[in-house]
Amino acid sequence: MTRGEIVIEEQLCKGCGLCAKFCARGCIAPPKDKLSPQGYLLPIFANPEKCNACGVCGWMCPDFAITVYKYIEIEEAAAT
Amino acid sequence: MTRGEIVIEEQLCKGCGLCAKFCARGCIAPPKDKLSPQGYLLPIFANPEKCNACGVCGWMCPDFAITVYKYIEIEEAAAT
Amino acid sequence: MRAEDVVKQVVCAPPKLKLPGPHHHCPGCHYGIILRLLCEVIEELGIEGQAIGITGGGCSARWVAYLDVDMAGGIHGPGVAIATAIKRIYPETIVFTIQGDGELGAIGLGSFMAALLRGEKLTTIYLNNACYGTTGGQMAPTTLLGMRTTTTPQGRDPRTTGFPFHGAELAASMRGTAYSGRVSVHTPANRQRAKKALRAAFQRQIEGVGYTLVEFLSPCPPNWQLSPSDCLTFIEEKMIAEYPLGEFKNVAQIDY
Amino acid sequence: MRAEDVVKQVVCAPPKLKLPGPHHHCPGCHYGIILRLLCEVIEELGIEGQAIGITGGGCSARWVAYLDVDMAGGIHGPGVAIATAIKRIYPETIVFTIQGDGELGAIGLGSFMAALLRGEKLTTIYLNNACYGTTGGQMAPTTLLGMRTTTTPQGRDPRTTGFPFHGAELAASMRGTAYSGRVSVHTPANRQRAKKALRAAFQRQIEGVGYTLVEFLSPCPPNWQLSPSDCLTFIEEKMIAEYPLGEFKNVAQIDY
Amino acid sequence: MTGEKILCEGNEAVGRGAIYAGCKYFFGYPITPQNEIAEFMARELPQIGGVYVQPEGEGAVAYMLFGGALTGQRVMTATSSPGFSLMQEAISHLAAVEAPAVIVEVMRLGPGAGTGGQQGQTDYRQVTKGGGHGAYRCLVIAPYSAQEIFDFVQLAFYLADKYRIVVIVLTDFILGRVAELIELRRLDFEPLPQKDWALKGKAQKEGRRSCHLSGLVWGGVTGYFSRQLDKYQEIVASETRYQTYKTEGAQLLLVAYGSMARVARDAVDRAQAQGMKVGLLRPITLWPFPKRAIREAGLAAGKVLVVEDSPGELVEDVEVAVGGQVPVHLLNILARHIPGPSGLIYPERVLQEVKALI
Amino acid sequence: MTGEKILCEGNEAVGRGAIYAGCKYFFGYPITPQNEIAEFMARELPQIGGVYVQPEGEGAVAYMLFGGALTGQRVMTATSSPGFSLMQEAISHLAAVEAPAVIVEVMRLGPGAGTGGQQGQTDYRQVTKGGGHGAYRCLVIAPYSAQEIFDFVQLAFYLADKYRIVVIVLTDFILGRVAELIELRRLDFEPLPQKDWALKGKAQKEGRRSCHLSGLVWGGVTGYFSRQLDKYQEIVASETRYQTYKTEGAQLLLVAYGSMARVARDAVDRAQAQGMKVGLLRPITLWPFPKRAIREAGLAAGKVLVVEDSPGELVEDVEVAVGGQVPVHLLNILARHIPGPSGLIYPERVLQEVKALI
Amino acid sequence: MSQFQVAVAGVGGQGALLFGRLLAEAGRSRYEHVSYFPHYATIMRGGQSECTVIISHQEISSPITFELQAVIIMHPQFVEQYQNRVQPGGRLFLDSSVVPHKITREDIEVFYIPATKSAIELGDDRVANLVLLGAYLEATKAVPLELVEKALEGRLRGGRGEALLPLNKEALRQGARLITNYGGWKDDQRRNSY
Amino acid sequence: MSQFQVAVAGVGGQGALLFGRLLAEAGRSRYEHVSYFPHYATIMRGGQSECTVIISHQEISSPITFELQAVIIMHPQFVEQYQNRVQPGGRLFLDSSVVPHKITREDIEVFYIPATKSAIELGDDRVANLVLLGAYLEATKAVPLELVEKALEGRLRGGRGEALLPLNKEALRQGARLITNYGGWKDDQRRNSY
Ligand SMILES: Cc1ncc(C[n+]2csc(CCOP(=O)(O)OP(=O)(O)O)c2C)c(N)n1
Ligand SMILES: Cc1ncc(C[n+]2csc(CCOP(=O)(O)OP(=O)(O)O)c2C)c(N)n1
Ligand code: SF4
Ligand code: SF4
Ligand code: SF4
Ligand code: SF4
Ligand code: SF4
Ligand code: SF4
Ligand SMILES: [Mg+2]
Ligand SMILES: [Mg+2]
Repeated sequence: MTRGEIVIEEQLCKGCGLCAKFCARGCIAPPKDKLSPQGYLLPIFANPEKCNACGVCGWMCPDFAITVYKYIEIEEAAAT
Repeated sequence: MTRGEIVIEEQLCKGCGLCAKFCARGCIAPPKDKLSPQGYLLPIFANPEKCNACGVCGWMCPDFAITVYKYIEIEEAAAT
Repeated sequence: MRAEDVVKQVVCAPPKLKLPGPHHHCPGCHYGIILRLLCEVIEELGIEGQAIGITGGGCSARWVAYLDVDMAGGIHGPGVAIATAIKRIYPETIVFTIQGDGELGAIGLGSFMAALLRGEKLTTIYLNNACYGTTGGQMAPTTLLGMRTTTTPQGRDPRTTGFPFHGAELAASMRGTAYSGRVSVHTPANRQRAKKALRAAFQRQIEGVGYTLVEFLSPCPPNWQLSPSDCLTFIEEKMIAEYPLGEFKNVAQIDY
Repeated sequence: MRAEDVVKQVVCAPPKLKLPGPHHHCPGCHYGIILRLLCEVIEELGIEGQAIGITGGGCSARWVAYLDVDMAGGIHGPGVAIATAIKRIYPETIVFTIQGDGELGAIGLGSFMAALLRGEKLTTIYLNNACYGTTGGQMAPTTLLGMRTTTTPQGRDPRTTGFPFHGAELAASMRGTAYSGRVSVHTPANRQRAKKALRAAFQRQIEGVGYTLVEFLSPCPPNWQLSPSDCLTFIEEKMIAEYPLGEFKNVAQIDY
Repeated sequence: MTGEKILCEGNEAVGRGAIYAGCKYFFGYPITPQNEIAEFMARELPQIGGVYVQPEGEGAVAYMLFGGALTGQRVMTATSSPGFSLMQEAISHLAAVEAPAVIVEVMRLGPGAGTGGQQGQTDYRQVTKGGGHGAYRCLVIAPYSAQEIFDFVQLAFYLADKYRIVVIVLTDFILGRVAELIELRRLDFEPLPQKDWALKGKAQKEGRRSCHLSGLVWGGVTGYFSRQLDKYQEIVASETRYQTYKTEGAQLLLVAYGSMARVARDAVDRAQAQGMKVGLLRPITLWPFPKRAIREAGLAAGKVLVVEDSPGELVEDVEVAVGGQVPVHLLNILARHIPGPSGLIYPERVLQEVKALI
Repeated sequence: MTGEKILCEGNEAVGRGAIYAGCKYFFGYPITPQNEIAEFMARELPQIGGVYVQPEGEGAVAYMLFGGALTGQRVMTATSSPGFSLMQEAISHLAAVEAPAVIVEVMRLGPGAGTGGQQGQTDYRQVTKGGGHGAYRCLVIAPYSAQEIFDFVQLAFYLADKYRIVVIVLTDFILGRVAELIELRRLDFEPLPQKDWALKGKAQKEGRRSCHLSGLVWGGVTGYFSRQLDKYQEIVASETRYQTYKTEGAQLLLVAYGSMARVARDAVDRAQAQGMKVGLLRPITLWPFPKRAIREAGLAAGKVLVVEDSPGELVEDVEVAVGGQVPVHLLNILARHIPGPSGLIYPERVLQEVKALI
Repeated sequence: MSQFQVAVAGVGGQGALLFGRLLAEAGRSRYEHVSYFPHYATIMRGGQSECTVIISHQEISSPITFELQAVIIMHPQFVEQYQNRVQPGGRLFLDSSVVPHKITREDIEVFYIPATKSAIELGDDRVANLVLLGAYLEATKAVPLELVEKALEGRLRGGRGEALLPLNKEALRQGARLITNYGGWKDDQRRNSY
Repeated sequence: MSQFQVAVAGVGGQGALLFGRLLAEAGRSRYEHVSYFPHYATIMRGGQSECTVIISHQEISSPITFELQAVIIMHPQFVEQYQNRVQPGGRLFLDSSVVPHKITREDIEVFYIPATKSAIELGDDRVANLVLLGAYLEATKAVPLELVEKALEGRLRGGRGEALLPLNKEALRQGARLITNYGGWKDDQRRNSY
């Protein structure tokens, strides 16, 4: 079940691949052939369904390119 | 018995008194009222008879002002 | 779970103190991760209004444009001297320097040692990438023995260039130092430890104890001529072997 | 014993390598005693033809005119850098620096540390008189805590000026160092130990082992405002308490 | 406002002037012949809540000045020739971020260690033309008495803040040591704008951030340089200072600054007493240089004699000023009467030259 | 002697020239845009029994140069603007003991960190006039092609030894980076006297001792300075170098040095192609400055245009040279075409100015 | 022609400088005078990186010049400033995989080369510069492509890059082919690119 | 007189500078203008130490001048150079305990003052400078001796030197007495001296 989502800001990403390397759940495919507007190869959020929104990829991205969202059911959200 | 002798080069002595301080046999009187050509007060080789030519005053003189001589009887000298 | 029942909560986003826009670091350089830690720690400690940062001449020079606090820099070497003046004039501010290993271990070594001797109440973020990154990867005092650089084309030989410089241990050995530790951000777990260390260092400055320093190991992919991923292995296997991680000093009071 | 039966044998006279004429040191300054040791050791080791000495800017600057070997100097701070170049160009020479504590512990601190890191094969004669002698006794990095100087009129306070600099211990802590010790010449016995230390240091340079340093405690009567004799007590009681005498390192080989 | 008169040596007058100008932060390192300045500050500043820091050398001193200047507080250092050379990189950085600061340079003689702290005026070119890299300018003021030192240090702080520039107060061994009676008085200047660029933490500035990069990366190259050129032009127009002494009808114009202007003035007195028509023009600012005034006075006199305790540096600027229109003679360091620690140029020697020329 | 031709960038030509001159000892520290020099030396010197040492900063580099120079061996360093500023004290000490050494300054732009290693000619005043304390002089040579860099580095070593002086070879970002074909050739110079003053241990000198105190304490103040003045006079008389290009009949004289002389030369070509009578005088030595040649050529042309990549420093010397006799115009750094890392002055812009003036 | 001038502009890592250096090295066997001016700041990683190459039978007065016969643009940030540097009648080459722009100047010849795309297809995006160089050579005939291959060999032989030689040569040839079969600017090409 | 100028020359430690400073301080209550120029090098311990004092009713153009009304020589090394600095008709004072010379100039007045000897007799050789100052004041009447005593008090009061005040004052008065009873150069005086 999809628990979260990441958004990669393509303008910022430099294709280092660290996000892919550090996602323990294998959600992110390393940069391969998609080019960013800056000319870098982009990683791809390939397996969103595995993401548990742990935040690691975002914290480890050296370029502040990733925002991680956690999906919270409305009742849950209201409770917190 | 006089065993040695020191000569203080008055041009070099600055009257610090270290020679007097470090002569364990009290041969040297600290600088008091004799002026050197440079205007320093000079120590005095006051008790030559006590000197055993140990060399300490010379080694400790910061101004290279002291030469220490040891008296050696001629036979002795010939032997060495 | 239907889409409309779900709220998206932001778990991780650019920190508040990071000014918008890209930075100029190379792909896979950890300086960006360290910059992030710095933003987070300043924010969490609530010292944004008191913080003043001084950068050096290395690749972190331009952090003046990335971090939303008072900043100055771009000078190779004398960061701690500049910082000292500021802290002495405004003792209530929190003053930190960001300095490379070429800087802290070479041209700024005298200033660094002198500040350590004086026990200045500063925080130094010391970036050890085993080379002069900015200028193209020349040998730094931290270059590992045997490592090839543009000025040690045969590999660094201790007989002619001496031994690696251990900044954190040196700082820890000084009486006026309140905190000194070496960290790395090359894995998520290390990143968390690094953040703790950075926070502890700033905390000691806030308490007014003494000099504080955190040494960060960091890769330099273009100059190491390794991919970002191979850099992680290099840090793990080679850098840490020479530069062990850990907290070398953390005291609540200097014995005057 | 009649006069004519007696020969006068010279037990102690100015050493051969001391150039004739007076020197400019103050009455009771031990620099003259140390200069004498240096002459004696160079002579005894038979290295007069290979020796090259570099003086700093302090009161020992003019030893260039007192010591009968190749010499240069008069520059405040970079003695080890100058010496390094000479030794690297002529590895077969024996190169030594003579540097004050204001010099080695302050303006020359960076060069000193860097030479230690590189393990340059030099001998440093480091003169610690706890002040800037030449310029009138200002606080040096070595000034004792509480000591009054012209720039610490209330006595040195570690909270604003930090802690005394321990050169010999620092040198001993570095991998490239072959010899490091601290001595004093304030008594005849200490003088003999000092000479031994100095000889050992030069010996290690001759063997090509690594950096060698001998720190000499020395008084500065006019700036300490004590008589030559009171200076001896001050060294014995105060200086040695902060700066213990001893041999801190002496190795036949550096582990490369 | 008239104040107490005290017998005060030039170096002490530096410290007193600085404190009168509101400077509470001084960074110093021992070097003869300015030690008395640092020692005075080390003694006085802690008593008024100020700070004296003595770092590991003059390079570090200058960087402390850099950091201090950026806090917006009035900061100063003093040094002498070799120490001043070590500050050149930092001064260039100060120029790059346009930080205001005052440096007192008490010249000593010659290159290298020179005479180890004796009289000389051999830093003229370094101070007025060059020093560090980057084609920047420092404003240079050359007082010639203890009173002027006291006053001009205050002026220096004002000008530094007004133009966001480094101001150098240039004295020498003689001026630093000579004790004279000075009146302790606070000079009044025009009000200055707030230093809204100062580093003090955002909390002190309603959350506004200050940022200074010593570089032209973002500000733009031409923007930076045209701003500097404008500033320099304004300084040349508004801040060029000099003094004339008995130049009315002079047939020989002496040009000298600082201590040598005192010596030259004495020679003028003696010459006039002997009926010779001789005057003195004394540049007070060395940059901006009173080029036009010298040209006019030089042409009027028809003959110029430069007196400087140097092989000849000021003389180059004087030659440029008169543009080859009248002969420029030089009485330089070779005119020293040598016995004494390193010799001095005395009024008698200047008078002798005057007689030879008139 | 003609040698192999290689494609060689200016920075590499420095290293090659030095090795051809017999320099085996180099002290270096990284700084853009001269890194290639240090890297070349670090690679090459160990192979010829030489030594590359990289100490803790440029100050230390310069002191190593000082120590190295005193050994009597040929020694060199290279740096760029901020690093050069850090060397000023040491250069002054070199001057004090009259030690010969070669320093290559690859200028970068502006004060402080400037543009972090980009094009600029903003160290003219520092290099030619000031720098360190003590009124000393350095000989300054400004090549304008890779071949000249290679040749002039050899010349620099010769002149340094001949006059016991520091020789600065001044290039910049453009000249350091531009690769051109150079002929590898060893230049022949007059034989030089033995360096009997060198430090190498008494055993190497039949027991003779050498002694160098950076100070005027014993040598005597006037003795030192009159010796320097004589030396400088001889250098001015014998070593002033410049080149003229198409100045015959020119109605406008361009004056520029180094990289800007290349740009100006291109503009001259274009202008001549369009029938305009424009020539170029290029100072090769910046000190001694070809004052008379510029005066003569300038007066002949009636109009001068200085092209320099600086707010305006060379222009001051040119103004002095022509002494107000003809108008001196300036095309300065504000004429840069700005897009690009920090902008450049292109031949087209110079041509435009030429057209406006002619 | 007696002289070729070309400027190449990219960001750090794209290989603009290698393009120029190879051209200069190849040029020296056919021309008496060569100048190569790489303009980049080591201090600015990922920053602008450009070079100017002149190969000529006459002496080269200035190694820099504003207007050139040919300009190569490898990154969108340079389009604005570099398109003006082409002489009327000159040529402009763009890496259309990363540069989306359509040039409106009518007085020059523009080549939209999908260099990065070709490079990725060849197996490594980093040879886009060689694709462009191949194209430039084919279009201008400044020097024979073989001379550039020789220069490449000189650089790579014996080093760790030796294995890359075939790929590099293929990139050059692919560039030349793109000119041979050149069909002008295609809208879809651009949209593919990122 | 409207102006007094005096130079004092000794070696470090002899107190030449204190002589000058005290005179300048005392002078300021009687004269509108005072200048005191100590010339010594901290770098040269035991080196030359001289000062020039001018006290004047007119503005002082130069604080240094070659010829002076009075010169005090405290050490033999200065005899050569300093005797020439006395104006014709001026006065030269020597510490004859350490300076053995007999001055041959006829156009000046010379005082041979056994200052160091007197000082040793008073109990401390270091007050020789004050003996000379007392002599100078008595001979020239530049300022009353009492003003110098006041200046001395100002310096020593409260410090560790306070106990030395009586000795210092006695030295001044002894100097003055030596002038009052001055009998000219005596050969035996010199031979006693060292
Ligand atoms: C005085 C001076 N010397 C040299 C330089 C050139 N320079 C700029 S940054 C730098 C060092 C970079 O190394 P480091 O401090 O390790 O930082 P990094 O780039 O590796 O982060 C150097 C040598 C300079 N700017 N100023
Ligand atoms: C660059 C520079 N700064 C300052 C000085 C002034 N100076 C000369 S020697 C010296 C220091 C003396 O102290 P130290 O090294 O301890 O030697 P000491 O005189 O005590 O033997 C100083 C500060 C100088 N000559 N050069
Ligand atoms: S870690 Fe960041 S910069 Fe690196 S590939 Fe992932 S998103 Fe891009
Ligand atoms: S948030 Fe965690 S699980 Fe999701 S992609 Fe990032 S690292 Fe993987
Ligand atoms: S030689 Fe020895 S015993 Fe004789 S005086 Fe000297 S210290 Fe005393
Ligand atoms: S130790 Fe030497 S200088 Fe000191 S008093 Fe004795 S002889 Fe004189
Ligand atoms: S050069 Fe090295 S340190 Fe600098 S940004 Fe690139 S990877 Fe980071
Ligand atoms: S000042 Fe001090 S160190 Fe210098 S000579 Fe005098 S006593 Fe010795
Ligand atoms: Mg680094
Ligand atoms: Mg000392």
